[in-house]
Amino acid sequence: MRKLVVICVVITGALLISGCQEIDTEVSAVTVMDAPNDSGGGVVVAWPAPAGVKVDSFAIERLDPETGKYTPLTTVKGDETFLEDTGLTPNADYSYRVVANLADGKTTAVGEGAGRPTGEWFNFNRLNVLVGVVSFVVLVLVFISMARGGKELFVRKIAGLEAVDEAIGRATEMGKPILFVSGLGDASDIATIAAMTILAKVARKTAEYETPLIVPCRDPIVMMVEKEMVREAYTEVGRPDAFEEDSVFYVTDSQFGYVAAVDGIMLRERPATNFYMGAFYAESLILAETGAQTGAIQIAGTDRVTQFPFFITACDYTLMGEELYAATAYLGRDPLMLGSLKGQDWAKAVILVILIVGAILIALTGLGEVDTTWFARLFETVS
Amino acid sequence: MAQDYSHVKTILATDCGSTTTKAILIEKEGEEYRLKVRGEAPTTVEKPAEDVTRGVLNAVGEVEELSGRTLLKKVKVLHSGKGIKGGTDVYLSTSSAGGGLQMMVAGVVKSMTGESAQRAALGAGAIVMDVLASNDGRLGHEKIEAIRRLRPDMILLSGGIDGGTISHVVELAELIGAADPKPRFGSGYDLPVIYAGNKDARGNVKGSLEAKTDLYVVDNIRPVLERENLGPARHEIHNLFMEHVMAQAPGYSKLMEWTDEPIMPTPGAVGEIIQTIASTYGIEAIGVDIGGATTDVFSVFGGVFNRTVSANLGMSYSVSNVVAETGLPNIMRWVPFSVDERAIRDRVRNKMIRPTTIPQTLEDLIVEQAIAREALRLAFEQHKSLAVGLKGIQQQRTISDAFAQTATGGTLVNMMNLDMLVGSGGALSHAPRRAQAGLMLIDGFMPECVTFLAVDSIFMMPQLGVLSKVMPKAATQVFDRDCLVRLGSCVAPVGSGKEGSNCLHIEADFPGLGHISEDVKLGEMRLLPLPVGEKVRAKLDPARGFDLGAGKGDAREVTLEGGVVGVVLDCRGRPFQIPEDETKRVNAITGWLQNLDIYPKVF
Amino acid sequence: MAHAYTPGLKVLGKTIIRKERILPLAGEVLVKKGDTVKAEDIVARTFLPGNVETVNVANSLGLPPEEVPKFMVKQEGDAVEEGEVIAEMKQFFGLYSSRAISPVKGSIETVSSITGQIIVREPPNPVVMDAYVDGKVVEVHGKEGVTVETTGTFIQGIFGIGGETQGEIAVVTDSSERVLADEDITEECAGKIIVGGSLVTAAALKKAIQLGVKGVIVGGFHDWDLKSFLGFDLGVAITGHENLGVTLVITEGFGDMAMAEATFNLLKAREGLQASINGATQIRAGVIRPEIIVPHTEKGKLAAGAGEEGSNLEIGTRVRAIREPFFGKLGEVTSLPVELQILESEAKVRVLGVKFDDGAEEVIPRANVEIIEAG
Amino acid sequence: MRREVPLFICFIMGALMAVQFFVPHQFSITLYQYMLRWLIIVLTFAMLLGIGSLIKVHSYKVRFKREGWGYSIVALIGLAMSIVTGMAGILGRLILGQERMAEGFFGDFLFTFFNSGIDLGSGFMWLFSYIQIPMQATMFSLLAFFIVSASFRTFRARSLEAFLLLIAAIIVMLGRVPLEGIVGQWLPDLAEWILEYPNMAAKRGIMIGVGLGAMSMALKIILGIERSWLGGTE
Repeated sequence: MRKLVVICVVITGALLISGCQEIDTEVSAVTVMDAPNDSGGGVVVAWPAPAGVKVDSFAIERLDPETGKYTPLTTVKGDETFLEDTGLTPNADYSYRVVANLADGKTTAVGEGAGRPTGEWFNFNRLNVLVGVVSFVVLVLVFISMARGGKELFVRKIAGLEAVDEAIGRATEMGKPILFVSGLGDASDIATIAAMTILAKVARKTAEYETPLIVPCRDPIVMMVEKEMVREAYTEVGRPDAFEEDSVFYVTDSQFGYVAAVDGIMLRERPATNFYMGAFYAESLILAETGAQTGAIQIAGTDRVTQFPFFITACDYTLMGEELYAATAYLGRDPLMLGSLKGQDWAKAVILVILIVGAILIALTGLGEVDTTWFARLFETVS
Repeated sequence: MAQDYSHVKTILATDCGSTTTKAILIEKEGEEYRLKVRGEAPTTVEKPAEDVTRGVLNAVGEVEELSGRTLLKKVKVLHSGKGIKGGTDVYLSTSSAGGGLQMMVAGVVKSMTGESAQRAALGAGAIVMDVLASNDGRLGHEKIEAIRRLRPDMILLSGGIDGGTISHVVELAELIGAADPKPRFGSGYDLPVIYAGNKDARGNVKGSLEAKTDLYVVDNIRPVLERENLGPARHEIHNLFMEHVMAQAPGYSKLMEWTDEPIMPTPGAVGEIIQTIASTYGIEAIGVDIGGATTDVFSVFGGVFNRTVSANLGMSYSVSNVVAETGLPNIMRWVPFSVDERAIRDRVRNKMIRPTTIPQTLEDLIVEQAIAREALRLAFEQHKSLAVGLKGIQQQRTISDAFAQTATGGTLVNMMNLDMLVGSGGALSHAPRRAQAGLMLIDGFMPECVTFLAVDSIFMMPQLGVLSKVMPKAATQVFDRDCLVRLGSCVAPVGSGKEGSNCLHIEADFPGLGHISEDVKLGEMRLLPLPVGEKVRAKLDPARGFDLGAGKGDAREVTLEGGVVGVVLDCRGRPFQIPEDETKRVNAITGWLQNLDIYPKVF
Repeated sequence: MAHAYTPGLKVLGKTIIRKERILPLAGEVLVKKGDTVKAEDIVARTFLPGNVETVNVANSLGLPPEEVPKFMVKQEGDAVEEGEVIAEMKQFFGLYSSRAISPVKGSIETVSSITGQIIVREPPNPVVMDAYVDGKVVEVHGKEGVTVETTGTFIQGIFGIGGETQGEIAVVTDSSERVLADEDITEECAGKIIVGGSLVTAAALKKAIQLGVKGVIVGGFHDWDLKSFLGFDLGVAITGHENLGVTLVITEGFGDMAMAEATFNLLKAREGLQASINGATQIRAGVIRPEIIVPHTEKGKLAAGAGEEGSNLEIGTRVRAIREPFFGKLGEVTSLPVELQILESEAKVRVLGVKFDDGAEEVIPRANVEIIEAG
Repeated sequence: MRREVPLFICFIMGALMAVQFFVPHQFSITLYQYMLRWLIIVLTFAMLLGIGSLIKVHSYKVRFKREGWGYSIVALIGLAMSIVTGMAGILGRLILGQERMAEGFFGDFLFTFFNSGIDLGSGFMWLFSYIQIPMQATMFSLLAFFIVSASFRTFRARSLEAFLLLIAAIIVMLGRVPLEGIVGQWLPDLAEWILEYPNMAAKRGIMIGVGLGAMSMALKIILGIERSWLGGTE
């Protein structure tokens, strides 16, 4: 664990140092510098404002290596002193010429300059993100190692997860299947992955209860992963024979086609328990409301804020936002997982403090007392 | 039940326990029924006598001797009638001899129909040896192995709501069939199996079990998940208990002929009296019977009756198990002095292998009562986990639930609402001082707000229970006048706070004490003497953060009832926490013991 | 409360002992009434139905349960081998087939079209019943077993662990008060039942197992050692099924307590004889105490048979205190007051006066003594 | 071993993608695009498996006449038609070439139908435009009815919080209706304010939680703490 932290710190440091190398600048009226924090397709062309004259606009020209002539690139307003040119080939030389169009209609050359765009290995605009991520990771790892050390961590109860057993039990007693919808996201959506981890837990239970499980999928990759997970879950509880190959199946990737299929399953098979976990869009209410009308116990969980109201009104239990991600930790009661929850809580506390400080600073700025833009800049990300 | 009991003047009732048979004689005095005398004799189910009636005759013989009323004719209980001198108008009996009624129950989901089946069997007075369920984590052959090994007296099979799962129930039936179980007593008859599950599966269950067992089909105990229907199954259990289990036990066929009503399993009868009391007075009540091998807890909350039996928590045969389950430190925390752990372990074991011995020294008594506290606590924990609402119910959500979503199946036991706590069994009824019984009840159950404590003087609740089935009024009268030993009210504010801060202010006019207006600190216990039958209106003002039923910090006026102990003010806070520091702990306990005058000596 | 004392444990030098040897299930009795049997002789045997395994054919073939019977290769009652195909379904015109195989060798017990499961039952397990003691068959109980009778020494212990075993008695401590330590156990003890004094240590017990000692009989044992020895905290006193390699019988109780002189001397007198011991204990309804049976034909008065009612408490009766503070002490009853007395614990009970062997006279509750029945 | 390999791949890829975010260099961009191409290839194969699964499930239903097997026939026919029309278009182009054979209906319609692959006007697109799109629209429009029925059932205030929620909901709803003429501008303004401030604040709170949750989830997966995606927890 400690090693990992050290490695993180070292990497961060290395990146910082590598980023500090100054790019070759030419001593000339017009400087052409490599644009920082990019893939090597941009340069920054900068020029001094000519003294004593009023400039209407600057015309920037780039040397065409084939013809050996300057071709106009663009024109910028007279009060600007630099331009970022992008879309260049990395590590090639480029020359620029800047011509000032004066207010009186005359033009005057400002100067020429050359430079070479290179790709950087670290995006300094994302340094704050890195710092945030690294601190968060360290926080989580610390709590995980604490949990591993056997420290008891209190975690509040989530009714929706407490109810999972009960919901599966209900289906079992009623002789009805359980429907698990892992959302409409694809395998690269973190919410879908969270849903899959919940499915693994649910499948273990359905294997124990010997209750049929129906998992209609919208994404074939998700289907493949989920099928393996469910199979594994059945094997693990010693019931590989109870696993039904076709319980996890593909439906369609059409959003409403999928909804129609799932609604059809609900109306025909009358599952006693419906799980909706993962990413959902406009179809959430159609699914949940149909489920409610068939009398099923419904447990939903999504990180899509706009779908919360629909699930809350139509489902028995709803996991909101992060609760979805926390679910496996709760269901598994694995100390490592619980440790990560604690880490999240602390991160939230930190963010809360930052928000409060920010709010105070903004209020102070409003009073015109202090300049607080430095604080805002800490959290800015330039793209 | 068709008999008319309105002219009954004499009632004889016996309870055949596993070690002693107890007989009581109740007579009508004017308009009231009162206990006349009682007698007891060792139970004679086992070798060498092997006839339960010999013990009954001995016990009744003692009653006869003491009351001077002829109750026996040769070797038979004498019923009164024309031209007969003496005799009894009614003779009733309960029995738990031979280990009582031992059942196995099966349901589809352990926490749903499995739990309902368990409640049905427990409520009927059975000991549930095992709960089979589709999801109990055991594989088929392990379940079969369990059925074979345990050899229950009967099996209650349930599962599935009406119209629900068939395959799970049939699978269980197939497993029971494959186990081909044999009953515990006697051979040559098939094991009774009661089927109380999905009505659609009846045909299939019959197909699997009819040939191999003695199958009885009754209404589903869980027709829908939202409702339990335990009556028919319980009734059938009673019938079968009589017809099969009892009929096989030595001497019972004779005893069954003597009694006017069917013999009930002892715990079932105790359940009856608790229910009768709760409904007569409209109160929430808990009863506990701590025995040598088992501890039974009965509760009535919101009109719902629940019984649990902790088969391995008791004060003699099971005493080692209490220690094993709770751990020695948990027991020693109640003891105001330190004892060598190894010595204690050996001592407890010796109690187990020689269960009939009694504590001679005070230290011995204190340790034994500490074990009793833990036995009570553990039994109550088990009770709380089974006395729960139904699980698996669909919730009707409204926007109100956006803030808090509650789960179903919470415990029904709400200590805040508990009105009466009745204890019985050797450890409580025979405690040298009544205050000891009172404190054991308080420590074991941690009553909240205002709770009235009592003990059963001579363990006659079983007899009264079977009586309450036919003459509820007579049963309540005797219970009230002769059975209960009133200990007094216990006041316990709920909440926690800083050590040494104020917890409760009480203001009342106590006869003998005059007007009192006192503050009680957190962590303190006090006793206000108030004789039996006296009632006092008191203004109780809990400190901030403490609740006495009116809300946190809100004052309340209540009626406190006296008893042989008096009114106990328990300001140790709820949830109760014992100081971790050794000196503090000993000081705290010594304080409580002194204030309540529990033991003759101070440690 | 006329019987409020423990009816002591039997320590009988010579008595008639009858042991019922009953099969768990009716089977075959191999001896006749009147036969003389040795302890290890098999007197009866039977077959217990085998274990069952379930196979979910419906799921492994991807079939609805009601279709299962159609695809069964083996039918109810058929014998199957482990790994044998019991059901098969051809798919895609026979190109490819799904199969269900039997997990065990046995026979098909049921094929269910409701659950889609089939139950395979393993072959029956033979169970045999030996005579346990050297003696004579005096009764045959139909097909269920026999009663074996013998004459010999019969001693009941208070607690034991481990099941039935036989071996030669070897007394390894010189007095009933000495602790049986591991150095007392030598190679010579292998296969024997060794008798110690007041206590057996956990180390000694481990050594005994190592050397192949069949049984250990001592006065006491520490609960702490019991826990480490069993590997768990024994909750309810029902023992006899432990498979630890040795049978332990303790005669007095938990803790360091001298074996009753009479018991020790009796065992010493029987040294070298074959004994049958059983550690099974059940302290509940239907009490079972561990026992030591040493069949012998030595002359002596025949004591009342085992299992018959014992004597009563009288002045002069030898008793042992069985609870603190005098635990383990032996003495004679000197008085039996009728009226109840108050103890230090404030309990009001019937008591008796006792003069202990060390000369001390005490008054203790009647419930806290047991009669020593010797004969 | 069976578990270590996927865990290792997962760690490498996860870490790589995380680092990629901070590295603007051309190399990392190329790598990223390379990965995306892999994804497409995997997806294509997965799609085949998906279709296989679809066929298997529905043919099982038809074979054993399970409840609603008629729908399965429809599903299978639909699938077959999509494949046939899509393939026919591509094959048609290959066989018929780009030349139009005849004028009029047979010429125009059939030519386009069979010869334009899955482009506009092809048979495949015809199925898509005239069957799938309207059906999807139908499903979507059900939403309106479901909103009504859900609101009807759940808009009951049983506590103070619920009451406030209900009031807020009513204000926002009315604020969205063009009623300025009748009640004045304050209602839409109030609705806007509710959405902009309290609502946004709550939403952001949740979003922060979501973000952290997602991050720790990703971290756990990358580090192999969360393994249930592998199946099982051990």
